[in-house]
Amino acid sequence: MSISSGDTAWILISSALVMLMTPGVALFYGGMVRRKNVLSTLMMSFAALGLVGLLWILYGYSLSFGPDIGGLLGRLDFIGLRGVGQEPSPVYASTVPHLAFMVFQGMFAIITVALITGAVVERIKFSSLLLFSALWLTFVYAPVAHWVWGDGGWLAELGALDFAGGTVVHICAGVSALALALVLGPRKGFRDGQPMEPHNIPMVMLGAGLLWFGWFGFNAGSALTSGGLAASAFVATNASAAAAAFTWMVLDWIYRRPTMLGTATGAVAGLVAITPAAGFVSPMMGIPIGMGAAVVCYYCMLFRMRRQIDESLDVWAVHGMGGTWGAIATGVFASVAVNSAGANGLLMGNVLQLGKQMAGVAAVWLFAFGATWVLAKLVEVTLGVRVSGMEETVGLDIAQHGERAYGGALR
Amino acid sequence: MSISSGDTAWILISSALVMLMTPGVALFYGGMVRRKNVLSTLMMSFAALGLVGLLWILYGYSLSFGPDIGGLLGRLDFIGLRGVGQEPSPVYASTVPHLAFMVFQGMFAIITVALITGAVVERIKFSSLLLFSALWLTFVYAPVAHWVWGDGGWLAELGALDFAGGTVVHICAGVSALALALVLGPRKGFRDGQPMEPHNIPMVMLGAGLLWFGWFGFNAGSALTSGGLAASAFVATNASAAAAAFTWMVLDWIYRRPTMLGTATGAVAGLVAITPAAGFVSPMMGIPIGMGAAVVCYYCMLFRMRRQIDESLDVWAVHGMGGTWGAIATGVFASVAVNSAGANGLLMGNVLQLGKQMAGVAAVWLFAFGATWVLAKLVEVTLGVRVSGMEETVGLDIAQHGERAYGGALR
Amino acid sequence: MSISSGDTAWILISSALVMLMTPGVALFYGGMVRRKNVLSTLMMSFAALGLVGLLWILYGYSLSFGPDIGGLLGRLDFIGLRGVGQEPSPVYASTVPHLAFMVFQGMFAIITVALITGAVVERIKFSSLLLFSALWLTFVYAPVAHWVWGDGGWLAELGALDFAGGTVVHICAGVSALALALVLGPRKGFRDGQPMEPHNIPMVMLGAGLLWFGWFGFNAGSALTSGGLAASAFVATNASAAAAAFTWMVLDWIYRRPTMLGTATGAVAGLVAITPAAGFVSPMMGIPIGMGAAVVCYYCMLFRMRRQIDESLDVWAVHGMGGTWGAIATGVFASVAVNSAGANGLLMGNVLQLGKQMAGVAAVWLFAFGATWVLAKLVEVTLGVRVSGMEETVGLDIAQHGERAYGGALR
Amino acid sequence: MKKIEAIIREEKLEPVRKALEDSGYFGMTISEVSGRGRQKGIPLQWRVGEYRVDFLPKIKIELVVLDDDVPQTVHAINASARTGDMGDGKIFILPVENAIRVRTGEAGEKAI
Amino acid sequence: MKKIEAIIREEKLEPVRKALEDSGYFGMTISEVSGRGRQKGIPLQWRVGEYRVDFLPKIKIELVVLDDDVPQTVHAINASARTGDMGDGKIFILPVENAIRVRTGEAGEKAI
Amino acid sequence: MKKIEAIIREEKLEPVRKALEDSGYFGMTISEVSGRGRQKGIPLQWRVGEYRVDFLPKIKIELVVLDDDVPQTVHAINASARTGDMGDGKIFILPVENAIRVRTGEAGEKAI
Ligand SMILES: Nc1ncnc2c1ncn2[C@@H]1O[C@H](COP(=O)(O)OP(=O)(O)O)[C@@H](O)[C@H]1O
Ligand SMILES: Nc1ncnc2c1ncn2[C@@H]1O[C@H](COP(=O)(O)OP(=O)(O)O)[C@@H](O)[C@H]1O
Ligand SMILES: Nc1ncnc2c1ncn2[C@@H]1O[C@H](COP(=O)(O)OP(=O)(O)O)[C@@H](O)[C@H]1O
Repeated sequence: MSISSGDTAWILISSALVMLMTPGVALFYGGMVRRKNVLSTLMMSFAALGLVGLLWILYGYSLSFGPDIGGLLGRLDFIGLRGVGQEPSPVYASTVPHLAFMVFQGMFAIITVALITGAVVERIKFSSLLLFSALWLTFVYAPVAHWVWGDGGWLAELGALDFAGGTVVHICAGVSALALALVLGPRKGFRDGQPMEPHNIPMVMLGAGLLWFGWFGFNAGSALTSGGLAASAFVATNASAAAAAFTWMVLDWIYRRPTMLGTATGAVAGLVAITPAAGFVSPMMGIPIGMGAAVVCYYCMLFRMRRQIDESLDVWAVHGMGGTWGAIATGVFASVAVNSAGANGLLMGNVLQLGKQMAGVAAVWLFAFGATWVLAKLVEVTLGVRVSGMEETVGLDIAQHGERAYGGALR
Repeated sequence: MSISSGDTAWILISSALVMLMTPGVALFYGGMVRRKNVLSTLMMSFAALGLVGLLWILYGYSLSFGPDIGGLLGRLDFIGLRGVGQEPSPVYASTVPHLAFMVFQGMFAIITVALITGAVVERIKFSSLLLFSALWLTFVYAPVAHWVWGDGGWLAELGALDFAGGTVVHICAGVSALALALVLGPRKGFRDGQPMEPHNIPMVMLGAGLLWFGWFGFNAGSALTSGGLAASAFVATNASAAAAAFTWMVLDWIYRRPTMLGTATGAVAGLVAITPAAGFVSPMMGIPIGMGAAVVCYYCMLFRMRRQIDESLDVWAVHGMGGTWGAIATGVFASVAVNSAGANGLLMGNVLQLGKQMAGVAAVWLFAFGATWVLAKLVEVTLGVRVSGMEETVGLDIAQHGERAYGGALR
Repeated sequence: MSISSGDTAWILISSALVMLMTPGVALFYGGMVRRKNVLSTLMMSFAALGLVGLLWILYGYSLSFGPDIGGLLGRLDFIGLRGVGQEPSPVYASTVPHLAFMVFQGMFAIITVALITGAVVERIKFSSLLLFSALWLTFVYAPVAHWVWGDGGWLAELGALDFAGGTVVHICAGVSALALALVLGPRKGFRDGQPMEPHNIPMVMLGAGLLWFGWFGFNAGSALTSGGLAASAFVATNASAAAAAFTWMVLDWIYRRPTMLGTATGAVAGLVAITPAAGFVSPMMGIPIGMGAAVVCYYCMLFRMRRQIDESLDVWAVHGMGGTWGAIATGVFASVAVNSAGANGLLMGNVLQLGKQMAGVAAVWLFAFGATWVLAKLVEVTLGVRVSGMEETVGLDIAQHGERAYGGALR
Repeated sequence: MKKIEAIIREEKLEPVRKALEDSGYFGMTISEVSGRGRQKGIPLQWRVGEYRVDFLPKIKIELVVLDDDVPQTVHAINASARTGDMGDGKIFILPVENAIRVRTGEAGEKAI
Repeated sequence: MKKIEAIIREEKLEPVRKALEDSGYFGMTISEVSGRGRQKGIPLQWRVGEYRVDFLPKIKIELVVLDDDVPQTVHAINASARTGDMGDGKIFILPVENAIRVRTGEAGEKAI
Repeated sequence: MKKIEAIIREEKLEPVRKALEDSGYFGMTISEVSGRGRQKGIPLQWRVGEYRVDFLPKIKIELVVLDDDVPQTVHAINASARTGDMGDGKIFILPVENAIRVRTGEAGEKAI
């Protein structure tokens, strides 16, 4: 097939939108930490734009999307973008340049790494985080992406559906975040209930706004063409985000007050949950999926806090559990009437699909948790993972980066 | 007709751009209030993304764009997006999926509700605002959108032109903001001249920047195709924004100094005024329209302040009067040479069009003011509209949302 | 040829992306100045959106892209957009409306003017800056744009390659910034080593994020069609930004610590350097170009500081020298296999191209420096260029704009 | 000369300022402080959780007056800052040995 | 009555607060200040350069106590704020002539 | 020991700091305050309107010195902070009963 200028425009702008999500995550997280750690938090996401941006074109794309090796990994044929050119790929996205498909996928890899960092803010050593990120991209993200989206990947073959990354991006990031946080241990003072007040909630809202905006590229862009399916995924995405934001706000209200932080978090939870489903379910199904996401993530967050686990910014609760709910909900609500390349779900009488979805979820949970744990331990015994107690007290901005966020005449 | 991938890409990205305008409005307004009310202000816009996002797909779209009932309202055929699918609508935007047209329109509804909130910051009860928003969307926005844009709407039939929402969005929002502010009454201390200094003007600039950016989707997206007309509307939009920003800056300078806040406000005024005209006038006409907008809005704002009306962030002066000027200017500058689906205006010798524009303006003014007044009174007698004096003093962030924007070790 | 809806969608959204870069620059610069000058800094960029936005459609476009006069300038045929309509231009971008091409180019002119302001923050008189900007657009930008991109421009005829503005935008802005800063002189206290701590580094990161995002429109949009070439330029752009951000971070680390400010600066340097090359080199060449950019700009910045030149925010080091490196690198890495409208570079055995690139660089350096110096002196003897010492001490926000950025109950 | 240091509620700055002005005291210095006392902190929310902020925002007013003016100023502040609820704040009176007006170099009572 | 003004490290606020609370002193006022002393400033980075920030962030604790309580409070602060490195801060003791509780108007010792 | 409290213009911090350093006084604590006095506030703009900000940003310098050093420090501040226009600020001198250096626990004159 030949290149469509409309489809290409859509994939390129979608790639740019997904790129913007990484600064969006930086701000979303950066506003939630204490003033002394904001640059460190921003830096962790921003550095992913550099590091993962490079590794992806060097070998990451090939590991994920290269010719299949036993359903598990891609061959290194595309190393250094060899053979990835201005013509469409023979197997992926047949109406856009192979390079466009490659870079769209690259933006997903970058943000997935950035997402994890929410678990480890305010105490991780920056050098260790970089090392971990490189290892994780190679040994966790790339294989999982291949399983689910690679031509011949075993989960794809099995028929597990993941439209835009519910398993690859969100479960992967959320579960790995949990494992990494467990290895790293809690922040000083966390267990004593020392308040760790977010230092800038408008920054969080700005981050959430950019995420919502960028997510249209993430989900509707995953149609890989510009037409009915992209429009359907777009509407489903917005519906789920709206439903989840609203539901979280109501939950907040039932317990206390409707907060900005909660509403923004709810929006993100809704966007996460619709991700695997966006192009497989009818747009109105965004509403139950979003509402469910808010409820699931809300109580998972509560559970996490009760267990005194310092998975600091709730990557597991929002992305891990939101992604899990979304992947399962895909098995419930999917319909071939929406996307003939998809499948019917439980509501259309196909109980099998739900099983496939669960298999996919289980596989990714186990693999991501286990592999991340091993990698984290590896980094721990080599570089060490935490800054010193004194550095933690002083704040990572000064201790690790030699900067402070808000300079001035006096402070 | 069949779906064009180029047109669809353009409408989808335009929808995303218009979505981003709502966080943009949040920041634009949020920077202008006092520190103790910033989250509350952000929340009012952000909540519209949730609430209106849901109501629109549930029934709002159908009320506005459903099959015509006597020119006044749409029938509920499209309730819950029934019949709104991946194929083009038979009557609207024939080259893009019906879902894309629907969601593009939905983003307009969301931001219109968000715009109004500028009138009521720092004192409205959050629950009442939500109730009001839902009522207003149903009883004011949906009918007016039908009149002007709905197939068979009476203003459309009359031939009143509104390319991208000068009447539907801006006059509606601005006039309703005035009515609501009058019911609500001024902030404590407003009449005593207590200074209510904007707490973060860089945030205002960021908001204005995002609005300008998003407005290209708003106006050029309203061409509903990607081609000459969209390009023409794009250029007219930028010309008007530039002219108005510059003119406002000069006015500021004549009286005192050229301010950032004024220049940003001017840009928004220019964007508002070109909205109804963008695709009906030749691009260079953006200059007089923008210059006129700055002058009109500047003096209306002065008038509003002299009258001691606490329509706090000047939604009426900027959106209401800017929209009014733009709608009238459309009747002056329109030309069928630009858009054959439009009409000629006064300058092309068609005085009648000016009359139609004025009829449209008058109808929307009267209806929006009256209906909003009734709805606001309704909310007042049921939930009440204002927070208590103590809550107002403490600030709405803590009082209504249990949060503070800028937490820290000490404050 | 006729209009392509896909190409048009791509150019329109690219124009919007480039527009967003100007608020992006505002924030990038605004975060780096002291609190008392942030509005003034933002205002300098924002005002360019107004001023240059107007001048461009009035006569700037015509000077740059009007019918050629001796290779040096465009004729005034397009004054007031006469003859610039919804149909494609006969000579530029044959598949998109002439208006779209015009506005895309206009966004470049705006940001180029905004870029220069980084050199003169915290001390320039606002009125003088506006006068200078208008003169500079007319007498420096417009001619250089014609030389390089105008139909018949002498550098275009010579065969010097500049895909998206390495010479026109970045060398021009950077070299002019240096000349202007030399005329203006250093900030009070600069030579005594008074610390001028950036007041808000998260704002810098946000600006850099928006720049990176917008740069996809800048570079990939410069393909002027949506297809393989755009995708290739997109990937090269991201590769260079990633490589430069990462390299700068490492340089920072070697000397001290890896900083957020440095990494953001590195990203911008990489984006600058790939600009002239993006559509002429194979995407992987983004890596050496980006790495080179970080090294070149880093040491140029060091040199600038050692020489005690207060070119305050390093427009010369990053844009001037980054652009120079990129223009030369284009002559090294270019390949007709990527773009048949381009040329082969040194690595493909064509040493001549390197010579052409150097000729282009030298011409623009000399002209921009000389002409800017003259214009700056002209402004100095008429309006004066600096604020008074007292105004500088108080800060330009209050002194020139009558505002303060962060108001509040107390401060 | 005495220095009056009053710690008051943020929202009472305006009335106190006015009361002092009405009594003829114009010059003063204020700053943002955080205080803790009988008034318990406020609970704030953190997504699904809650945390208590111990230190609440207060305004500190510093005002140097002649010895004879102390009762009057204290009264003015006291009356205008009171709500009757916990957290109304404190007024402290400290001795001052000398004052200098920078502009003129005048010292002592003339400097106030 | 005396006023204790302690300038401490930011990160010592928590231990000092606790030490004072354990000794029975709950009410206090704190503020963000910047200080300079034997401790040299910190070097911060500016792109390729470096600059030194002379004034470092400190917390100022203000606490009015009865004369008899002075030794105990000073001891509590001193012990909990110390690291032994330069920059630990200072404690100053100033005389206070009177104190008033705004809420009740009570003056003198009862007001503390 | 005395405590010198100087309220000065923001832009005078640098010269005052230098003047004190030249006279041998290095240690000090500063903070951002807002002041009101003879100097009228500044008018700021609000879109089409104007409002007056009553309280202007000032810097407060706190410096504890030995009794004998008071004249010299006051002189240094006074000379370097003066512009001659309204709003130059004030210097107040308060008695201090004791000072403690947290790092060592030293008290009295040695602690300064
Ligand atoms: N002993 C003290 N020393 C210094 N400041 C104090 C002291 N006690 C209270 N304060 C200040 O006074 C404020 C009000 O005190 P609080 O006990 O809450 O009020 P009330 O006395 O009206 O009940 C506190 O927030 C704190 O700033
Ligand atoms: N003479 C002084 N007057 C007022 N504050 C002082 C004085 N000397 C030091 N300080 C304050 O105490 C802090 C710690 O002083 P420093 O000399 O660094 O500590 P140390 O005495 O432990 O070496 C300073 O940052 C400053 O805020
Ligand atoms: N009585 C006072 N008590 C405390 N601070 C004062 C007093 N009078 C003036 N100040 C402080 O001194 C600053 C300068 O006072 P002002 O009267 O404007 O200066 P000048 O005496 O040079 O005319 C004020 O902004 C305020 O911070």
